[in-house]
Amino acid sequence: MSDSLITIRFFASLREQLGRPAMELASEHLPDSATVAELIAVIVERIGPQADALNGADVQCAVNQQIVSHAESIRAGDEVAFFPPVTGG
Amino acid sequence: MSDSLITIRFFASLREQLGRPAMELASEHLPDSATVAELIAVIVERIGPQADALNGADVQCAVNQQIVSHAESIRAGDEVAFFPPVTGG
Amino acid sequence: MLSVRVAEQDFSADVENSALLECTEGVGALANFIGVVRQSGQANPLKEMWLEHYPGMTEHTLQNLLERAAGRWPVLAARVHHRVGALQPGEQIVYVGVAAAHRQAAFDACSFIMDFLKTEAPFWKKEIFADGLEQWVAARDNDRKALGKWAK
Amino acid sequence: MLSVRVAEQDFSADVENSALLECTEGVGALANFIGVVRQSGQANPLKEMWLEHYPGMTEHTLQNLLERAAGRWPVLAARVHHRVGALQPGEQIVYVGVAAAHRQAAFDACSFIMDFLKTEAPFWKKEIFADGLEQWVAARDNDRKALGKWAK
Repeated sequence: MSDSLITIRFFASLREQLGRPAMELASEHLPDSATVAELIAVIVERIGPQADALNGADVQCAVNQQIVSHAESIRAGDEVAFFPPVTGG
Repeated sequence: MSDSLITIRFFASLREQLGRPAMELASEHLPDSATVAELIAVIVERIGPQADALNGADVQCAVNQQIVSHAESIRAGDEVAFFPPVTGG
Repeated sequence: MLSVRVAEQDFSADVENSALLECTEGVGALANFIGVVRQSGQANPLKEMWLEHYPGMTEHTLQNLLERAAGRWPVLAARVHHRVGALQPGEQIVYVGVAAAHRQAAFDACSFIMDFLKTEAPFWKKEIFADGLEQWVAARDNDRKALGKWAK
Repeated sequence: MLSVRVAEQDFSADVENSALLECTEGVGALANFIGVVRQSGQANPLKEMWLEHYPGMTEHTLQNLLERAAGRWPVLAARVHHRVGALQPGEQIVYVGVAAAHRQAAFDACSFIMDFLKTEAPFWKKEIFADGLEQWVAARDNDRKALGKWAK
């Protein structure tokens, strides 16, 4: 059951802009083999225009904690994260 | 009075080979403007053949704690030191 | 002997260095890097630094980084401790320690780890100033450029 | 804030690093090097390392080295503590710490100081082995070669 969910996490300035640290999406709301870019479109639909921040040129996406391009496809059960360039150290 | 003395110091393997950490030499036993090379000759005369170690290719000489070449001249009151290549750190 | 820790608690370089030496023979050189919250003397001084991270991914990224360093240089042991949460100006943020037989490998591996930590490890800093202004730190172009020196 | 200490006593990297941070604003990066007496797993293990130096010249040489590093990189503070006398395997020999605003200057200055310390500072090491053999450590060719990277 929970395997059909996609967990989406937002960090730092994106967490603030989207007004939440995370959301869940049932995979049936996504087309089969949806890409990260298609996932972003669905998130914008759900949350509203503040989620346009996810389309920023320097926004990074990790799927299951690995950095991926926006062409990567998402599967049910995946953990997807969006964040700005890192600034630790 | 002590200004007419030259203090000569030996370190590490040279200290052991010459059997002493230091010696003093009255400057009148050296020719005027004697070089380091001439000083070494006088030391060998005084101490004996074990002081030939001072002529080793990698022996370094410092006059008043500054590294110098064997062509440097020695003055009364100088502190002259001989030592092998350094190995600290 | 590669170890990663992400925590709110502070660290001691002496304790970390002792751990580097503990189970490893042949160590002659330790190189350390310690990052510190800069104190600024500006009109609007920094009050606090807030460090956010992505739990899980941070640890994996750092562990992977240490393994890459150990694959490239003769590293005998390496440790990273990175703090998160609220930090005051002058406080320590990160420790990177590398043990090797000789100094050049220790320096290079330590510098390599820091350069990639700065661009790959999912940490984000927010500055909170005395007048209440809050501002996410922008990524530095120089940090991307620094990676160039590790291209083989 | 350049400080040199040559002594038999051990040092604490934490204490040295705190001193680096004390009187200096704007420090964001500390680079440390710590040299350690290598433990060997050979048939005839090292029993003790004896460190001799040239008092006075050592301190002047190290102070001059720190000044050259501070003239070449934006160093905010730098410290060296070098031990002399009898040291056991695993013990710390030398600490070099550099504070700067950013990490590259700290790493470079620290590495520069170590490279020149190794070839200019009048210290000599003697190894005393378990079977009684005593042997002065020979200067390493690699230490001379390491200076090449600092030629401008």
